[in-house]
Amino acid sequence: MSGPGDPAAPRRSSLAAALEAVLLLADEPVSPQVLAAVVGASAEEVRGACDALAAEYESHRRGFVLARVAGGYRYQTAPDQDLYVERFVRDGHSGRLSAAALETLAVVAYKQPVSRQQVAEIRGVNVDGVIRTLQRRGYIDEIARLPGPGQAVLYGTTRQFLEHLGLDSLDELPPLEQFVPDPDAVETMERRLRVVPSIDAAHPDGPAGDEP
Amino acid sequence: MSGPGDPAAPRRSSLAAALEAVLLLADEPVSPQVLAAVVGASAEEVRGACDALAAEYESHRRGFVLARVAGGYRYQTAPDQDLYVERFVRDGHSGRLSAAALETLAVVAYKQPVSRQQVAEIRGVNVDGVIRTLQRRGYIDEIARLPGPGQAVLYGTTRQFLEHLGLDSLDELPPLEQFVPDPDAVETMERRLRVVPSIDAAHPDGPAGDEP
Amino acid sequence: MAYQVATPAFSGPFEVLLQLILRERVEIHDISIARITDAFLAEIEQAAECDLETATEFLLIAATLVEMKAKRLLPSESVVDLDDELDAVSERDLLLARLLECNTFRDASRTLRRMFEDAARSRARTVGVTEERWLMLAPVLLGGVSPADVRAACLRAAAPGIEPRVDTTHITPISLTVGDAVAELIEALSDQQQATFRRLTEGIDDRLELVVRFLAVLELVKQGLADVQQAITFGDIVISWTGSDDAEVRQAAMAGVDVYEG
Repeated sequence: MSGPGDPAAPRRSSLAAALEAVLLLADEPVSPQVLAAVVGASAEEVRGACDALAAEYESHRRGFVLARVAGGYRYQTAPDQDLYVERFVRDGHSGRLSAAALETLAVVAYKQPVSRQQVAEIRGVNVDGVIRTLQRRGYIDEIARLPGPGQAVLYGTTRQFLEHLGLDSLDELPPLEQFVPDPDAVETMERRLRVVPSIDAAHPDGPAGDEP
Repeated sequence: MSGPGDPAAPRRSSLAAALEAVLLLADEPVSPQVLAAVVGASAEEVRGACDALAAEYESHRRGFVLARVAGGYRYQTAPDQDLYVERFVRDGHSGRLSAAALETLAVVAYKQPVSRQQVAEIRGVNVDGVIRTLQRRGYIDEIARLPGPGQAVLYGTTRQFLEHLGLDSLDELPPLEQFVPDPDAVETMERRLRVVPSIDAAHPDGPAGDEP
Repeated sequence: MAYQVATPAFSGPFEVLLQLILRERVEIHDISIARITDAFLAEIEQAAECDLETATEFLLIAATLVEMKAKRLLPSESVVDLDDELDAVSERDLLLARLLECNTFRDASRTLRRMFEDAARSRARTVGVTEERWLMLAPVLLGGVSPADVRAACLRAAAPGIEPRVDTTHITPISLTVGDAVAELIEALSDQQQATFRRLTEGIDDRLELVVRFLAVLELVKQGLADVQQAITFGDIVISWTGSDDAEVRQAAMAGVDVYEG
């Protein structure tokens, strides 16, 4: 699986290989700036290398393309493979929630009502796309709005979410603490789950506790 | 742009492209059978095409590899890009298993299906906590129950265990015999445990300097 | 970033006995019982999770050893009770068998560790479907997900170490664990064979970092990989590499230095 390839193989730039590796794991478009910081090149070089890679994939008619989306790059399936991809997804072989998406859903389930901002704080990443998908698929919905300017939307889980999990009510979700291994970890997690104070103030009866 | 790719580039089979597209969306190893059903080829053809793709990626030193793991194929990052990948993901990989947990895991892996009691006898300590940790980590799971009263749980390793070790199947575990101490070591241990007082006189109460 | 407390790996009474027999190269009846007891007690004290059962196991083994030793010390009668002798032999065989088994799985686990580490260098793409058009097509996004999975996902989302956004302004960050430091030292020492502590820590002025490295030196000594000499009080500490240059042996040594996981 590892190892140096056949020595006669054409020299590919190591920059290209590094970008391929990083982009393979990215679950959202990665900007040239982020890529540049990760691989230790300039954003300019990254852009050049990505565009070269994209052109290479296309000219070799690979099943994937390197697409430029929302200011970043990400792997997508090649449009001419739609037939197979659709079959694969429809048959339920893929299209389950990614671990990352499930985490977002879980945080909403336990911390509701919760704002997008709060979920992002806990997860440590931008969750806009995932929230949109979860909402469109009917697992979560807007259940309230924060008072004050901006009126951030607060999300909660839906009846359909409960049905899919075979639950009667949210009370049946297994309590978080019961399964937690040791006091240290509990404390750390508690701290991490604690909603940032500034938001707390704006939202006194909010999702600070552990109750689902 | 013709890319720095292979000299015999353009003619790639459409099967290869279909597999690339489908595998890009897979979130776990996909078996040749499933792939075959999706792309409309035989499992044999799929295996051949996947192995060819894997060889091609490797010889071109791409940043990703197509690995055969837990009975299926999946995309992984090339091991030599781990530096950049590490920098990019920074996930919870750091939670190394303790030596005790790892030894328990080894016992379960080689002796499965095995009860907690059996593992404890081999390890010489209570293993309840460690078993729980391993189960929580998803490396082992209940795979059967002993008949009779009490119905002790029998544990075995999971698919995730294979995935984390990068193994296609349990058959790929190095044979246990390989780790059995060699006869010399056995003899040494044996001698050191000897109680028969036959050479007592020749051996007053001092450190045994002549041992190998 | 995260604090990791390195504690000695607690791996059972057989392991301790095995260490005594193999590493210290002594015959069982040549070890003073006091030494065995000390070693066991030390091990028990260091053990993070020592319960009654474990302590009992230790006691049992210690008692067996005492008995074996006692038999050995007694003047040998011309008439030996055959039953007694058989008992002694089978006791020893049992102990030997268990030690062999312990040794076997210990070695196997080290290989597993290496396999885990090798495999971890290559990460799987688990992104799944990212394009919304495909996600909307999927029949059930929650297929096979149980309430317990949701709980686990929530804990994972909040678990330490997953992302570096914890507010750590109130604590002094340690960029290096003892485990890291040991790895670093092994690298440096096996290369230079001998070095002073001062030189090994050149350019480091953070006290915690120094302490971490000093602990790492002690850990190496404990693992039998290094010798330490200090000619005069407050003088330079000279560290000599006594370990093997074989990478495998070094890795095995690393496996002994462990970060305890709850």
